[in-house]
Amino acid sequence: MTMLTDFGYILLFIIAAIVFVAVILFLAKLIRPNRPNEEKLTTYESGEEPDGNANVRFNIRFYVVALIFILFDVEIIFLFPWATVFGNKRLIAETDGLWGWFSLVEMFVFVGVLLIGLAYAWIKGHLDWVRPEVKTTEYESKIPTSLYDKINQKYSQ
Amino acid sequence: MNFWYFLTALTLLSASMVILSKNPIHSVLYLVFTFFCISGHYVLLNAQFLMAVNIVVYAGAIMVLFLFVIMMMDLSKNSPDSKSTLTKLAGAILGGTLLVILIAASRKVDLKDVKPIDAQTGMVEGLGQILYRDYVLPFELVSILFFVAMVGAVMLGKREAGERNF
Amino acid sequence: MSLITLIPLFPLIGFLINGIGFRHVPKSLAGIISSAAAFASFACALTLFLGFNGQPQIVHLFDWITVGTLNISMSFQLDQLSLLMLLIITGVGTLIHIYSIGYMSHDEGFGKFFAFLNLFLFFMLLLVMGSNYVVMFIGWEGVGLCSYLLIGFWNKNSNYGNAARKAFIMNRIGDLGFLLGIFLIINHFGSVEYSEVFSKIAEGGYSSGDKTLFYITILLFIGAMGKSAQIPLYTWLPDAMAGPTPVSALIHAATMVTAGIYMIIRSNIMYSLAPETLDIVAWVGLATALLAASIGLFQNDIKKVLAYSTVSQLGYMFMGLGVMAYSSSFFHVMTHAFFKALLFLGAGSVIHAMSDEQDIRSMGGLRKKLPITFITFLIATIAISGIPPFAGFFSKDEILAHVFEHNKLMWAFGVLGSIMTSFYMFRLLFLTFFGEFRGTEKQKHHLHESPIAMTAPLMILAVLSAIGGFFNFPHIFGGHASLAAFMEPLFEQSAIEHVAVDESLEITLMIVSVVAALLSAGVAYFIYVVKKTVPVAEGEETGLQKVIYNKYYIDELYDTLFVKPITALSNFFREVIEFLVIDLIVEGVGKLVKTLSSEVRLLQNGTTGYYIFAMVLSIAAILVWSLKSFLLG
Amino acid sequence: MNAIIALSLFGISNLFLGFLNNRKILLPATLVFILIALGLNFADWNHEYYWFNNMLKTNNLSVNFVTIILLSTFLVVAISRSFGDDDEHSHPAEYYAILLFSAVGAIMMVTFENLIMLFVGLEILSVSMYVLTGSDKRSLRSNEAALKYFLMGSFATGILLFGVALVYGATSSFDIHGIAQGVAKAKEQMGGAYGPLLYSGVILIMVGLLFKISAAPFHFWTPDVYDGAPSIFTAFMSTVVKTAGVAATYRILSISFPSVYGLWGNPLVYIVCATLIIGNITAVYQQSFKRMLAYSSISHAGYLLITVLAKRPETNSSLLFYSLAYAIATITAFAVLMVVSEAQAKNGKADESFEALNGLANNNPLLAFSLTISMLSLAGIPLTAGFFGKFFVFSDAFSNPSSLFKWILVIAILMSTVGIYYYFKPIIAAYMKKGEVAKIELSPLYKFILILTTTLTILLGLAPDLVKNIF
Repeated sequence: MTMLTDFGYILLFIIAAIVFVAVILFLAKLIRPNRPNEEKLTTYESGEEPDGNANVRFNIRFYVVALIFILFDVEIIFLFPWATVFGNKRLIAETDGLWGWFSLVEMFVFVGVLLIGLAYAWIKGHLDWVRPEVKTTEYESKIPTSLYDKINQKYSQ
Repeated sequence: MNFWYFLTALTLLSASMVILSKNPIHSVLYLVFTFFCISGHYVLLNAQFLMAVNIVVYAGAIMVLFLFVIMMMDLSKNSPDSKSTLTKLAGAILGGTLLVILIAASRKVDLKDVKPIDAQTGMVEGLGQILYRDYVLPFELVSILFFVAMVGAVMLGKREAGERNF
Repeated sequence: MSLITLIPLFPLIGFLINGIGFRHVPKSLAGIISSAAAFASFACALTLFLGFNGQPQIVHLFDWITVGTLNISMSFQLDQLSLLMLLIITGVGTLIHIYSIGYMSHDEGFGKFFAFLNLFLFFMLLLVMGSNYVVMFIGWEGVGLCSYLLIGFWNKNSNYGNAARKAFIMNRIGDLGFLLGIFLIINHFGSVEYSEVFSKIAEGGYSSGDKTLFYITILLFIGAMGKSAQIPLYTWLPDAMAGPTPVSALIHAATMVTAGIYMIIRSNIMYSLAPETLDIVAWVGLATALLAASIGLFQNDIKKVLAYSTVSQLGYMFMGLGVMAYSSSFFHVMTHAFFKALLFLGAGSVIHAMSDEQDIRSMGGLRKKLPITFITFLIATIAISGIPPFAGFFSKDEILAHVFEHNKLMWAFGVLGSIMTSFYMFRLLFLTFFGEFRGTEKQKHHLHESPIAMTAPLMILAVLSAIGGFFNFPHIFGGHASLAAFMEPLFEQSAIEHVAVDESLEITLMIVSVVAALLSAGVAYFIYVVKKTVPVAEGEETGLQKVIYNKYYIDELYDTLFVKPITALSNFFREVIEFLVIDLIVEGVGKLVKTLSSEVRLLQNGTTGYYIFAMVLSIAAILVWSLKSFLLG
Repeated sequence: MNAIIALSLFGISNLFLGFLNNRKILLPATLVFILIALGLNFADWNHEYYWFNNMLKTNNLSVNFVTIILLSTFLVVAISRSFGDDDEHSHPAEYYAILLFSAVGAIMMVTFENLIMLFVGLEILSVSMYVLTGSDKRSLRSNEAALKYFLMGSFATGILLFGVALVYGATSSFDIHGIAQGVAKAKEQMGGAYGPLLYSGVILIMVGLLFKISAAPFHFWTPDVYDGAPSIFTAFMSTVVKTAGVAATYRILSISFPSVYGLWGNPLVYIVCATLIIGNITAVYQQSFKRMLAYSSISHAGYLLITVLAKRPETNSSLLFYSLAYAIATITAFAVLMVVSEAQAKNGKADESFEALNGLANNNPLLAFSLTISMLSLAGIPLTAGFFGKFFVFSDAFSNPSSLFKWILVIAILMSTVGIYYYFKPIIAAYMKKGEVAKIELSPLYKFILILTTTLTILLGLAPDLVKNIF
């Protein structure tokens, strides 16, 4: 290995980044005082008391959206090499300009099919986020609601 | 060459950790790491585009899916390991045997007349030319494959009346 | 369209009308349509027979299958053998159709029954008319299917369904051999047409004992074993008696079961060149004849007796084939078709009169109530027992004479078998028609002679059983052996050594067997008419004492010396040989498959991990095996 | 080739037809689409075209296979009855669209010239099948089947892909003729430099494809998946997927790897025997008609592979004839199974056991008769199409000079005898067992299909040369 390739530099960057982070964290550990208590060790949830396990079951709709995302992710990856050859002068010259049209149509068909798929999912309503229905409580409070409005008015000023 | 050994060792190590770690989320993280290592191999093979794809699609998007799947399972109920030690052992021995067979067979491969690759092999442009000129048809039909996958996924993933809603 | 093609067409049309229009065709019409179809075929066959000039005729319908150089055509061959078979099938078939109109009149599946009968006729005609082995095989399978459908016709009883399935599967085991035989023929001769195959053999200079011919013939014989109920594939036939009686008469006595004999006669050129096979055929035939006859000795179900008798008679025919007495065997096929059909139809008439009772212990004294049935049954019994001048005498003695010139020991056994035949047939006759009526009062009240539709066929068959022997009246009595002469061209290419039998010897042999048959008929008369013995129900020892209460000491002596050992032997054959040996081999295979199945099934345990484990294991094994040169080197 | 494009477009349009909220038009529309594709397919008849830089090749063989695939798809769609009328839980537009897409995949698998096409086709077909297997979301069995199928299927695909990669590495070609040259060259040099890679690649490709046609010992998924999937899709899987899989296996083995016959032929002999034995023997014990059909489909894969293995000039036509006969009979059987099991449903669950068929003939003569003919055909009884299918296959095996084939043949014939036993169970149940099946009302189309398939089965059994000459 006589000289570094382009990727060698990237590797060096990666290594440097890792080393830097490690060093900083290590330094922080040396300097900071270490007095843990229970409050400090709980998960931070915007000031709420953490309740139950964080590993709750996700809704499958997350998965569906992620899946659609992947499909378009892959589609975009196909676009990238296409972009490099779409305007290839040599190929265009060789084919009397047909190459450009050919590759353009080609990609339009590809993207088109996937767009139709997206349209399908959209019309079908798979992209809408169905909110859980808000349950209105049946409880009839003896305090008239106007009182609350008054309080709200009072403090909103 | 030395770097290759290092990378390979790292890949194998993280890959085994995927299987060995008890926590599925750790497994996924090890898998991400494995993908990075494999991307490193792509770089060594002069396939930069594949490296990028591997990181974007596999280490990025597909791992997200993996995580979602894991999160969809109820992890709070820690189900005891259903496989007995014997089963695990048998599986390991069998997998090892297959590995040994393939390695033993590949030993005989004669690599002396392998053509050295030139700097342009594996570049995006070459890939583009092959993909969009020679392999048009499979390329277009892959869109049908994606389409089926999408339709299937949304159809199966759609919540139906009577199903539980979280 | 020639007459030849019309013959199978009529039953097919009959089947289509009755089958498609089932429940829409009125009952009265359904029977007439089928019978008319059968009769029309008979008329065609008869016309062809009368105008036959001795030259085989091949009618090519269309090219059926072309595989490479092999061309299998759908074509019919009309020669001496197929003509005779046609006459028997359509003739006896017509009679049985007519009989069924009366017999089945109360059945709700009337139309279906006739549709099946016509379908059977169609396939049977295909079997005998085809000009190549594949068409024969189609008919062969088709009759098996119809037999299956008809055995299980009364489907309310699940035992009947099992009997049907047993019959079908045993036949399929035979068919396996047949099919392999056909493949071997294709492989070896490149054709399945009889004419081409046989001329190739005749020209090919095959020597006697050729290996290929041995394999072909033995495989074809396995097919014949299944269809014609020979050891070890015979047990389905007695069970097949579950079907309606006309079916037993048509399929399991007169026609289908003789298909194996037809096939061997058809292939006589090959068999004549394979002496080892012929020996096997002869000995299997003899063993079957003896085993079935001995089991028949003490059966109490009227149809079971006839079934075992059929198996036994088929054994005789095979024995005849085994000694290359082809035309004699065929003669026996013909006479057997007459008298066995008659016996079954007679039995059907009795069962009809007895309100579906089949146990001869509850019968007796029926001769006054059913005079026509009795007389015709008597004629048939005499015929089957081989007492002159009725049909069975001539055909059986011809076979026995040929057997004698081949092997004396075999002949002795053959005569033993014919003694037993005579005994059980007369026993059946006496128990059914003589003595006092032993059934219930209700049955007694119901006793009546059968309608004309049923008795007319009986009478016609009785005449045929009586005079059938004269179709081939032997030379020694001044006859012309016209059947044998007619069939002569069939065996031209076949290398049969004719050993002229000394006339006086032949007459001696005849006298021996006739005397033996008469003697055993006499013994039967003595036991069942004079002594009025009635077989006891199984396990009723006290019943036995009651029955023999007033008998002399000599009776008991006779009982211990003679009846008991034979009963024991008969039971031994039935229970030990049939149920242990035969069932162990034949049905054991079936059980083995079932057991295996229940074990193999457990491989499918539903665990994905296990499935993948098995897959990887197989991949590893295949890789090791395929790459062994690289792995070891 | 044009059929591929047309079907893709039709599949997409089907999805959007679904937005009309009119279930009635979907079924006829899909049928028309398939017929159009069938017409386009015939345009390639008697020509030999290469499409898109040797990606696909159409010739008479491929047109015939495509015809069988489209015919089977047509029949399956025709007996689908618009998937009931439960708008909430069934999605006919999606099902029909996916069926059309999977037909695209199947067509790719029988016309491919390039391994990439094989792979994409296989994936389209497999993904569609995973989805359809799990389409009955409320049934736990269906979900389990889909997951199992998916796990094992992706495993098999991985193996196939590994094999393709190894073969590419050794021959530097994805083109099946290019590979053939590379393989032949390697064979001359006793394996050459890349022998081990090449040979493992050949084996792995074969294994990957054998999985799809459920040959033992790669058949384990079949009973569970066929049993769990909704019957209509099981019918599709056991006909279209099997035909496409066998055609693809045959194509690659006979075009790319003929010079290393010994390499794949030797293991295939044992695979064929194992498939025949396991398929037939296990079927004997089954109590469920549907599961029995699953095992029966395993055993038929064995028969089909015999002729692939025999490698005769007649193999093309035998394979086509057998596939056609098998597909028609299987679809008939499923058509009967579906309506009867629904009519006999207990507690809302369809009864797929043999008992459900008891006494079928009393009130439903057409169903019972069609069932009988299809069972006879599957069992290989003469005068049905199945007999000649077996006959051609067996005679191919017989005409192969290797004595090994005599043994395969003996096993095959023995096993077809075992087959009689279980194929007769439904017939016995329908005609001879006591039981009551209420008269089942069938739509005219359903009746027409039953009559059509039954007639075809008999017609092909009477005059096999009708189609045999075309093939």
